[in-house]
Amino acid sequence: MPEVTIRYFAAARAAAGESTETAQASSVKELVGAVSADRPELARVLGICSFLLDGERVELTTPLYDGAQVDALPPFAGG
Amino acid sequence: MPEVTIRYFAAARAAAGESTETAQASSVKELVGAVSADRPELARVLGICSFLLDGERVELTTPLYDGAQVDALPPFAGG
Amino acid sequence: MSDAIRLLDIRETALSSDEVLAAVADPSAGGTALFIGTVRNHDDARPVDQLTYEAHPEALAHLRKVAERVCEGADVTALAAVHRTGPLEIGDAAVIVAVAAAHRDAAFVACRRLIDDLKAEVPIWKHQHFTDGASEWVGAC
Amino acid sequence: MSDAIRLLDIRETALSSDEVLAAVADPSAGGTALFIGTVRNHDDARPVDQLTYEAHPEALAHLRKVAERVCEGADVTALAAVHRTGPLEIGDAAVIVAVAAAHRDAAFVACRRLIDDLKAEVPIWKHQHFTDGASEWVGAC
Repeated sequence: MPEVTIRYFAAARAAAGESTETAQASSVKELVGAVSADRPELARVLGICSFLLDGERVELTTPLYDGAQVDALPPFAGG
Repeated sequence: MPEVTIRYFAAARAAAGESTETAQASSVKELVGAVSADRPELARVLGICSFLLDGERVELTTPLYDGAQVDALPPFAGG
Repeated sequence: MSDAIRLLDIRETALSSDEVLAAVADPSAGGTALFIGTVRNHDDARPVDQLTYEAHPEALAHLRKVAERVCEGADVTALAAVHRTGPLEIGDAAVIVAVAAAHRDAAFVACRRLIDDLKAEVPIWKHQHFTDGASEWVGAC
Repeated sequence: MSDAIRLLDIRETALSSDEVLAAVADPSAGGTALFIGTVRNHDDARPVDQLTYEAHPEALAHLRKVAERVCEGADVTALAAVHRTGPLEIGDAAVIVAVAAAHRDAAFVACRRLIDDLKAEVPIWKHQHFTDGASEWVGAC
């Protein structure tokens, strides 16, 4: 099982109470599940996030490799 | 027959060679006809002008009163 | 007159986007759309070196009518429009219009309508001087 | 990279419409459309007194992609986009985008697309602080 890092931004960070976290997960979906366990507010926010892996937009089904860093991006609100 | 004044702007003034002129005319159409006689370039420009009487847009058929002042406005090109 | 209209002017002196933006500044506005018409160095690929604008003496009254109508019905917070007359060089601003509104959609739509209606309805003319010495009244040749 | 792109930046310091307009100035341009997004004093009638923007470390790369796409196919002469991060007060400019083109239609269309796509695709977030002491991340509550 790959050891991966998730980086939280804006509302995701507020819900997680930290900027980054590591977990064992072989897909984005598993990663979200792992970090959301018994953290309902984080689960809620991650549920409306999009995810980046190596600068590219990825889906929940995207597989993860050891050392991967996934960014959790709440809906954008620029401008 | 009312004695009226026509005021030329921009290309109309250039074609008429003067800013203003008086003529005998009982309608805008008659006025245009009077001042265009044997002045083909002025006739051409007045043919693409719109006309103002007392600040309001008028048609060729609009009747004129003694002392009326009609403005000949070539197509606008502001901005 | 709609109090959203903050600045309307037709003048011989240089225009300033700062002046126009300051005129439409409003704490309740979330978006300001501004358009500047500048003197281009060519017209249909024919090099232009100078331009002169002429305005009808009542042009400002016509501009006010255009501005009033843009404010009607549209959720416009603030509006401004200034037009230059007299001789202009390449790159000079001939017209600057701006609209501020709570959201960008209203600001863009009203700003576009303001410049479109200004060009269609305000008696202002453009005398274009080409580098080859010829010149013409735009739209009348 | 399209040479029409003259200025792209995401910064903590105050934005300036003069800087953006100077960046897109071009003798071949006849029209420049500019949009400024400012901090409003209310959000759905709930009074706001302060706003903080946060940008993803790679936000500028995303902005460049948006700008490149706006320049493709459109007859854009020059383009600029700057976004503010950090704490902002009411009336401060959060974003300024501008597009210069030969004619106003292209300038307006591209400018509108630039701000729309920026808002949709550039990872920037807005933390809104209300006068009643509450605060929220816009779009995530």
